[in-house]
Amino acid sequence: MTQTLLNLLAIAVPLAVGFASLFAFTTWLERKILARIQNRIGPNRISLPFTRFRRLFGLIQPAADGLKMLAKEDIVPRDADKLLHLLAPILSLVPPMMVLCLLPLELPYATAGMRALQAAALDNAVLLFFAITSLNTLAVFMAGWASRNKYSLLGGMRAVAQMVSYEIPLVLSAAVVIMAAGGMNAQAIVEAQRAQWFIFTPWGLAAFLIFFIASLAETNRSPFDLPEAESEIIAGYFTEYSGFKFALFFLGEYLAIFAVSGLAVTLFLGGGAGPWVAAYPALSCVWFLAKIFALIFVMIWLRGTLPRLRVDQLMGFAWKFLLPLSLLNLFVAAAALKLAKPWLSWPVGALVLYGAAVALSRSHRADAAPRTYSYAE
Amino acid sequence: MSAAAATAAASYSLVRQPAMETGLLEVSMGPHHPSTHGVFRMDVRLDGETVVALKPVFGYLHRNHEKLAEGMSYLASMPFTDRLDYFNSMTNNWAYALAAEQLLPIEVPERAQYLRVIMAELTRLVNHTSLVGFFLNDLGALGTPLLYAFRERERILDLFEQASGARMMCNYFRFGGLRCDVPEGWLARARAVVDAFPRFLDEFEKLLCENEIVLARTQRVGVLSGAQAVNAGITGPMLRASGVNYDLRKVDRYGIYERFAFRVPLGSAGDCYDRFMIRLLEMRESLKILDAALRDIPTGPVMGNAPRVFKPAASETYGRVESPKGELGFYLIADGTTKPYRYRVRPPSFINLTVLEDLCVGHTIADAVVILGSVDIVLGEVDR
Amino acid sequence: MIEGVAFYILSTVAVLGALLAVSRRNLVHGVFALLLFFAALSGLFVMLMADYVAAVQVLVYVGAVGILQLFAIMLTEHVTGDDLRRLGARGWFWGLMLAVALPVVLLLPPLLNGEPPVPPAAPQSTARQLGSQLMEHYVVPLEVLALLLTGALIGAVAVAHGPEKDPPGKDRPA
Amino acid sequence: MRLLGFGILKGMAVTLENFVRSYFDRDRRHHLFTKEYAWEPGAPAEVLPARADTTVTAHSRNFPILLHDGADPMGGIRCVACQICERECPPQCIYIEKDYDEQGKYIKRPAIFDIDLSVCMSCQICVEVCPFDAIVMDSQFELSTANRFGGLLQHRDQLLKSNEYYHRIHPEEARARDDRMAQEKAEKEAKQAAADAAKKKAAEAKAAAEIAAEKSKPEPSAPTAGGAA
Repeated sequence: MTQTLLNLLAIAVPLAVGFASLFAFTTWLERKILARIQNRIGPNRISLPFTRFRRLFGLIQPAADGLKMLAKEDIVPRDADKLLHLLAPILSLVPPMMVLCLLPLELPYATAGMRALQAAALDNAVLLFFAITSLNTLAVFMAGWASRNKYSLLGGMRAVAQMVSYEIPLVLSAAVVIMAAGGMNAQAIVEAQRAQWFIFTPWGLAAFLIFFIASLAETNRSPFDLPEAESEIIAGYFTEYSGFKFALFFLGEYLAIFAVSGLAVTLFLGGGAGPWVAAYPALSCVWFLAKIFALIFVMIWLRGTLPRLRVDQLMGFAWKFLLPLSLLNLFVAAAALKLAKPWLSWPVGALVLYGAAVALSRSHRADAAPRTYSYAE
Repeated sequence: MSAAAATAAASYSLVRQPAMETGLLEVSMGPHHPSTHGVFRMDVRLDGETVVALKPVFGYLHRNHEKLAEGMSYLASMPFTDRLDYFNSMTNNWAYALAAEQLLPIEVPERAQYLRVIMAELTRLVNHTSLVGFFLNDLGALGTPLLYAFRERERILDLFEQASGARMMCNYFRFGGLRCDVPEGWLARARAVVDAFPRFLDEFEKLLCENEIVLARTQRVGVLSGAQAVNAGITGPMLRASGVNYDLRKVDRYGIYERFAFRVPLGSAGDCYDRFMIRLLEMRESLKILDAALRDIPTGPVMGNAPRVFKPAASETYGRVESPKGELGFYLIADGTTKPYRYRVRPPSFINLTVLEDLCVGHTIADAVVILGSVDIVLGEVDR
Repeated sequence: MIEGVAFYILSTVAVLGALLAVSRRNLVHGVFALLLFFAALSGLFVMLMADYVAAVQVLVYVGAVGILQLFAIMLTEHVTGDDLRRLGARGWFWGLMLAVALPVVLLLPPLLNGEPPVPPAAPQSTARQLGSQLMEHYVVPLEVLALLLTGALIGAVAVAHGPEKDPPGKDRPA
Repeated sequence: MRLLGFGILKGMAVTLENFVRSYFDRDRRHHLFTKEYAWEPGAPAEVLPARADTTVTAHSRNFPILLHDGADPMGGIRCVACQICERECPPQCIYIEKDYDEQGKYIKRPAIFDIDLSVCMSCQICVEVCPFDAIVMDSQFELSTANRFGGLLQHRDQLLKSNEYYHRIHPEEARARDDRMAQEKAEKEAKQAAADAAKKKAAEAKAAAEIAAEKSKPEPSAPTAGGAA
């Protein structure tokens, strides 16, 4: 009994510590990349106290932010629901933490016995992944409700509606991969992609794009960051949070980003596969994290470029564009796998999907096009 | 706590109407709201997400500019015109100088006329880049367009600092010309900035004009018809976006604008997208004027033979200029002394603001913020 | 040994959740307690080696049904339970009696005649087996169920839509 | 009609270009034009030398200062306390009191010359209206003090700066101003000289006239004429 407990600890603790420190690194990465996109330099002032190091490129900035969050006063509104107000940030943190251990991340030192918790044992890892991430919606609602603030409740309801309506395209696009790999076991999916990553098949690419867009909405990132829309009245569900609870929400959001992009890597980008993995098996963990950070770079890049969608456009986009497209993708993938003749099914599949996407986007705002202007002398 | 308040707090519930009906939500987007371009408040009544009624409330930045001017000499209120629309101090100065020169005719030398046109068009570039940056910021593009716009604005503000000594509060125009000539090498630097500007405009148009999210968020939002605009006295890019061809540089031909070949872009739908695009296209026209002006600016004095003490005869006049926000006019009544009897400013952004409610009703609160951004108000000018 | 400890923990959490769900005056707290109960239930499913059902339990009950109930509470009025209206609990005595009698009647016979039922050793991957069963043996009930649910969905939308609201532009009584 | 996404992709290409160019664009003109560590004295070399330590240029104007020629501040002070700037100042932030010597005669110097920096809006009108070029604009802006009222009221001695200092901060403007003053002085002297010459000529003409008058009269005493001229 103690051996299994030790195994569990040997897996869980490094994951928790590793990804929490990666969270700190990602906040720095995000501020630096956003700065470079906007012709600035980003944080570069913090230096280690009592040392001569002056130019540390701001790497100590996350530690400084964390310290600041700890020092900030933790204000709880007078008639807030004390218990739920405390529970919400914790509940927003637990599911992503739990889900991280489902990812097929071969820790370099993990022996066969210790990999019980990795995806190998759980044969429906993907389903459990979606089940646990749906708890996030609860945490958002609890935060919105417990703050007893009209705006945070409306912001919370908006965020819940957004997460619920983007969960369906997320699951459907994952279903395509499950169908192709023949099982929900993350390890089996990675094995199935040994010959060819799923992203390189037309229906795989479409599923990846839908999955990526839906995961953006699921974690309230870039074009879908409605809750923190400071330009509107509703300042989002974590208005009444300050101090370390606020930092917990951010930790939860970033871990959710790691989890969702980790799943995207497993489903579409061949998990830990990469060059020289055969020679050094420990390298697969590095490749896995590298791919996750590639996806995170794209997320930050989107955040630096795109304006925000309005609520009704956001919902319309989910229900009228992503959902039908992912359903169609399911059929196309089924047909392609059944026919199993790539030279025929690929071009046809690509054509059908592209045609459907154009038709759908044309049917909505056909007139939304850049205009030409007349001039008067 | 009075009993009424206790029961009210006790039976506090969000939803006042029975069952599915949600009550009207009174929201005041307060004076220090992040997206209201300064101290400006909108009392909005919401039915769910859509705006039912909207009452703009301003006056937080009222500094009694016009009454002050009655107690000071004509020249003394020139630095205060910088503070009207603090993005375009040069055009404010020019409007006041133009009005005063009609009171007491002073012949403005050629070089001063050219420099006035150059400064005015540079201010138009500054104003339109900042406006487009703020507009995109309201849409939610997290600072990137704004920082690109401010990168260009910095270059022009450096030019203003070298010419007049201050970046924003230039106080550079005088009755009959300019306070001092531009330092040598300034025209070359101005030429460099003007040549580099189209690169920025192309980058901006590539970044935003075909962006589907921008199209979806701004097209058919806050539509203002031409007749409605003329009725409300709207002037400037907002009026031209609704398709009405009215540009003071072409109508009044003040200064030496008739020597420059430039065109006036006109919108068709009069919605937020048109207002956004008109300003981008106007910047390209201003670049044409700047090219021509910088090419054939003569040498010579910059100050006409202004009298030692500016004491116009008893008369009244109204001088106006096409400022980046619209028709900025100064109505002066002189009573023969050195102080104006009456000093009135026609603020374009204040008058453009009057149609805000008609534009916003029926749209969602997120659109109301975008529409306010497209109207381009600066509170210094709205409140005076 | 670990299974025993886990079982007792999970069952106490489940019972506690259920009790809280019933007794809390604030309905939102009630719903969250119910969700706690569902989560504990899915833990029990995991112990029964039915991991697919456990995952579905979390996904369907905790994720969807819980959120649905919270939405419902948000849209109805005066149910946040803050005011002091309280249903008189008249029949609590008979309720208690029933609660005690039922387990006794159900559990007594097996306990008397021998060992407690041993959980069957479930086959390794339940998902594949369930999937094939659904698609081959139970395909007709599945389709009927699907139709029923869509019908219910469309009905709900029709009812909730209510009378065509007049355009928002017109001023409405506050 | 564009498929949903091409416009967005084009926009993302722009931001990617900015991101990449910020690392490789060495001329720092277009992309990464913010300077790193521009403030610390030991800033790295690639910070443009022209504005190494501060962002103030040779043209920026902040708060007025009084000028004095030569080394002794009170000796060479240009201000004669004519109070024109006190009258013309739009926000009325200058206060002047004339200086009198023991006998009560007004000597051309201000006893008190205060500028309230919290009121001054650096509009440079006082510099324009001053007939004696006694007041000019400084580009020093780090004048914050602890107490708001007394600290920001600058007295005459704090305001007095030497002409060399003026040449150092605003070389171009200082040179132009000195040339103009020198030219005016030259004109005044020329006018003065012309006036003297005219007076002298008038005196000679009068003297010549007297001589002529004596010649036309009978010649009672011819030898005295030479001595009088």
